[in-house]
Amino acid sequence: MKNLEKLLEEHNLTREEYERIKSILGREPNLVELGLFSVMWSEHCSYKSSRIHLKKLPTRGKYLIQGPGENAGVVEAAGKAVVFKVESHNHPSFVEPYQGAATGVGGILRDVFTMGARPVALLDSLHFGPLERPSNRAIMEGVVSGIAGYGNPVGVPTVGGEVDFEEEFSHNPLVNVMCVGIAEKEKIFYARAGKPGLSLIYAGAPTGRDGIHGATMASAEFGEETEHKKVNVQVGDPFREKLLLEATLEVMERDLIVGIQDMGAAGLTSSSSEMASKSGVGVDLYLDRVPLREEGMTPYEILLSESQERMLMVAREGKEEEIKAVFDKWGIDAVVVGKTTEGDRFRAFWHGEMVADVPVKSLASDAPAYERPYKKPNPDETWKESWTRERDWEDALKRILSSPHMASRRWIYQQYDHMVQTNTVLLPGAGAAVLKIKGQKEGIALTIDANPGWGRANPEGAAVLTVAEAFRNLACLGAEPLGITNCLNFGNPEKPDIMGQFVATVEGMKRALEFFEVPVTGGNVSFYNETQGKAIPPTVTIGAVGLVEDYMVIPRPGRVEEGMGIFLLGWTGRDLGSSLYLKVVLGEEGGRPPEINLERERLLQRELIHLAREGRFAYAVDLSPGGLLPNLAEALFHIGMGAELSIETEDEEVYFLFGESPSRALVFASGDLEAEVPVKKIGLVKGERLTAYVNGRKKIDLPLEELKKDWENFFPSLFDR
Amino acid sequence: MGNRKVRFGVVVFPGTNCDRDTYHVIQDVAGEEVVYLWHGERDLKGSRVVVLPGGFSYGDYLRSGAIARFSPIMEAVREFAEEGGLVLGICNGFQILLEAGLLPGAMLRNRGLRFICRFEDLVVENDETPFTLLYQRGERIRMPIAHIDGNYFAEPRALAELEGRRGVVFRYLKNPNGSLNDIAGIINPRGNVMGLMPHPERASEAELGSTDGLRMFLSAARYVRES
Amino acid sequence: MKAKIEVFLKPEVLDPQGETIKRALHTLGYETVKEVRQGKVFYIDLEDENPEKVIEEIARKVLSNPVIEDFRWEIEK
Amino acid sequence: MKAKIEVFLKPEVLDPQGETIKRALHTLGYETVKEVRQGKVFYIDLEDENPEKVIEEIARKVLSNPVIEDFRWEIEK
Ligand SMILES: Nc1ncnc2c1ncn2[C@@H]1O[C@H](COP(=O)(O)OP(=O)(O)O)[C@@H](O)[C@H]1O
Ligand SMILES: [Mg+2]
Repeated sequence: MKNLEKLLEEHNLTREEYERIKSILGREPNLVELGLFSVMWSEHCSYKSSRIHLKKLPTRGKYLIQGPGENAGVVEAAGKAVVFKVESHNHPSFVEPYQGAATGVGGILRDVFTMGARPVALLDSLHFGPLERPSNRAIMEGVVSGIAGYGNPVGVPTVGGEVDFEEEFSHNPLVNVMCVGIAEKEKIFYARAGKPGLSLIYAGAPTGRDGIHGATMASAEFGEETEHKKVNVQVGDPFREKLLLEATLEVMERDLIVGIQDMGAAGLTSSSSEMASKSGVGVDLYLDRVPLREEGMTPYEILLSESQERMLMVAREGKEEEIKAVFDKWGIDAVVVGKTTEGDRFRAFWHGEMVADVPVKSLASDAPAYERPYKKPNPDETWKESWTRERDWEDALKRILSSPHMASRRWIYQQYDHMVQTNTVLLPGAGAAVLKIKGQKEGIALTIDANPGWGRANPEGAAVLTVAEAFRNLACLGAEPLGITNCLNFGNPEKPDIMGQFVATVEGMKRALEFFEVPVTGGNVSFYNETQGKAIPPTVTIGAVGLVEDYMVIPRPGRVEEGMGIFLLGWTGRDLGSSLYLKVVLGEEGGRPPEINLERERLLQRELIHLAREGRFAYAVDLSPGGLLPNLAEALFHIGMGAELSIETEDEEVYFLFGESPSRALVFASGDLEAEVPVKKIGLVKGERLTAYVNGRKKIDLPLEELKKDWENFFPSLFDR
Repeated sequence: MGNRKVRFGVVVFPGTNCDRDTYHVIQDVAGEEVVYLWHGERDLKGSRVVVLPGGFSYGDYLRSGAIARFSPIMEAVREFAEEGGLVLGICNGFQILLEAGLLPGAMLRNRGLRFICRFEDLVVENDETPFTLLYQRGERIRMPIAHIDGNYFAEPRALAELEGRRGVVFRYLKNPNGSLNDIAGIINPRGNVMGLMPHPERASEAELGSTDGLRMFLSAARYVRES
Repeated sequence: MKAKIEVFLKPEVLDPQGETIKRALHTLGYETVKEVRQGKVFYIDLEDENPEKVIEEIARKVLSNPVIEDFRWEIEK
Repeated sequence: MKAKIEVFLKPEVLDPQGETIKRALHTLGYETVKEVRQGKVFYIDLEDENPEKVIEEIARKVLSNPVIEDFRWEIEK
């Protein structure tokens, strides 16, 4: 072999890993085999740094049907299976924002429909660098139009998401996409190969040289030579995806296949070896039969290509022709490219000649697992007296509302078709999304949340807060959480500090989920979000699915009437650290994030769910981030009426107006409201102005329209001049 | 003809994505009969109203609706239209009717170049078509749009002809996309082929925010029943 | 042989894409740009005895919409 | 003066549009078509003392995406 050092470096394998490969094979690997191990043992595919920690997460729950380990997780709702998962496409979106985001959507859709579910919703969590810089604007514009350019044609509504901005994302933007699908409970499909002797059918786009080593690219830092890796950009074809989706659901409907897996990272290699490994069989692949897009492709390239819009299925005995006929009807190529075998070998042939021969399990399940050294971060405990000084609250309110962190996201979501499939009962704009399930009384509520600002200050606390926030968003709609999926975005895990952030985050998530008794059903880890040594803040993205008992009576802004009371539920503490107020008004980063008392949080959420289901309030909103005043103003924009507030507080005013204490919600209701948590009536819905008296003195008096204009225009004025 | 159900046909092209929504509304909300019509066939299966639903036929590659116009089913639709059959094109279906020459004009990219999905207010301009019998002229209705190529264009003479014969059926109250004369929907001279960019099937159930679109399906059904 | 077909909007048809690009170019300081119009170009490989006829037909019937577009084509070799 | 810039996908990059058009042409009976690739063309009017430089720059920096596209340009008169 030519210069081994160089070869290993190119394949992102360590010397020890190479030795391990040699001892598995009992010989030196050939180049093709080295390629196989390189992708399958990459961080992206093998979770080698994260595996031992992820195992700690709770994966049991009363609604759980399928936990982590399959293409997507599954919970039960309204007698149906809800299949969902979130995945990152961070690196590709930095290299080519439009295609990176588009193919991210394509990939997560396939993860859901491979399980036999029809995708019914997409959500996305996006993090970019500050928009003052044109390069960041270009990335954001590309990502948003890429999501639209893929999701819209496929006909899956993008019903929600979140977007925020921090300096560190300038070179490592985050694009986390979540997909939710619905299947019949008894018709879920898994990545299984059945038994020996079955045909492997390749369906979808022909294979090109796309994204060879995409998985390894996602497993390394960006450095000087990122430039040449750019050739790996993949172009998405949403039209083909739509056809692939319909054809795949049809072969499932007709019960023609045993198992199926999409060809995502590490393409043909991972899909075939993973299915075989789960069923304890071997696999033979005839690479010369794989449909190709480019001339002169080698076995190495065919095995590692990450071309989009491809599926690998294991046919039921004798059903090959019927399967092909279904795909043919939809205009999709389908060919037999291999078969399952007795034994445990993964073998690939090229015109009859064997080009790779390794144990299946060595690729799929025996990748090394590392217990990387870690050093847990010290939480930021900063707290300053100066923060609490009284200021011009009107000015603070205006600045927060028109800041990129809080301004209306309409410019984004109106580029997404969020109504196709006619299930979207609660449109984007006013909190979590609600979808109806046709033919049922029940619906599902969906939300995705992340807060890198908290993560930077205290990763463990951030994980707890983010889980609580996601569930609170659901509770405001009367929805009980059924399960979560998550995406963990970090820097280089080989650095003990970063690994420490990761461990802390997982522990926080575990603590919160165990407390709420809600399982993780799957997720994704994205490491190496680091450029020239500078890492992103640890960012945990939580995607949650909740059950709505009756979608006809959900709280919504349209139900609020003039004269209704505005009630604050919950506990207000002294939580200003890492808040929007600090960041936007005082220009200070960091500070001790809010403290959360999980018992109180649970009480609040129970009350919200109970009151919502009883129809006791018209609308409710969660207060973080931004705090009470900005979130109230935003709620009023959706309601279309003003309010008169009268607030009494013994503490410094800023805590009440802009503090970000969790375990609180604002509720709009008529009459009196009684609850098992502290309730304070703070005002009335009224007129066209927002006025607020604090301890008897008028502090805010603004026409709602004026506030709304700046909130609405922030993104259009940046992008649509 | 009593209360016999009217059969609608919903055409499915590769890339159509509102077929199931349209089918659902016709069957479960309007209570009529409905069948799918496959693009590769020529049989309209006895449909009395043919609907070309929204979506991205052939990915909207080349131009929106440009490739779908060559489908075998479109030959049947053309003949059906020539015999006076009712044809309704929604969004991508409208674009296909334009490309096929069954309606005049063409679609350009939206003025802002972006896809727009949101509710729009429309004015009903013509309540004498088979599709708008149940609306009132001048009535304001709300329906969602969801498109990137909805900027209607026709050359001046064609536009004058269209306006002259009251061929504009719906106009936007606030033009979202640059359409000439705020046009949102038009009908052919014979009055049996209509196309519109807004989605009536997304405005047919109260929980989705509007029921203003439902009357379009009900109106077509009534027209067929009474003719 | 290789053919190239260009499809472009008729002069009287407003071109929203070209307009936007022009404005962007002005913002970037390219103020000497007076007008931008965007079109499509198709590069076609074909093996045909009568390429002129085929290409003309494809351009006219399939690739362009006569209501808004014109086209031109050439055969490269 | 008038300039024309063509922007096209690099040969190794997938072109779903071209692919779909090719399939449609085959269905319509144009089976002698072996490949279709779609690109963009920009017609630019400008008055500049150094048009070559400006056009090259616009093509490279604004109109094409170097990650997946190449371009060529010409000045017509
Ligand atoms: N990237 C995005 N994609 C789609 N919808 C988004 C996106 N960002 C925000 N939204 C939607 O905009 C609304 C407001 O966003 P945001 O203020 O981040 O949410 P929240 O209501 O949780 O404070 C929500 O309905 C959200 O789903
Ligand atoms: Mg997968």
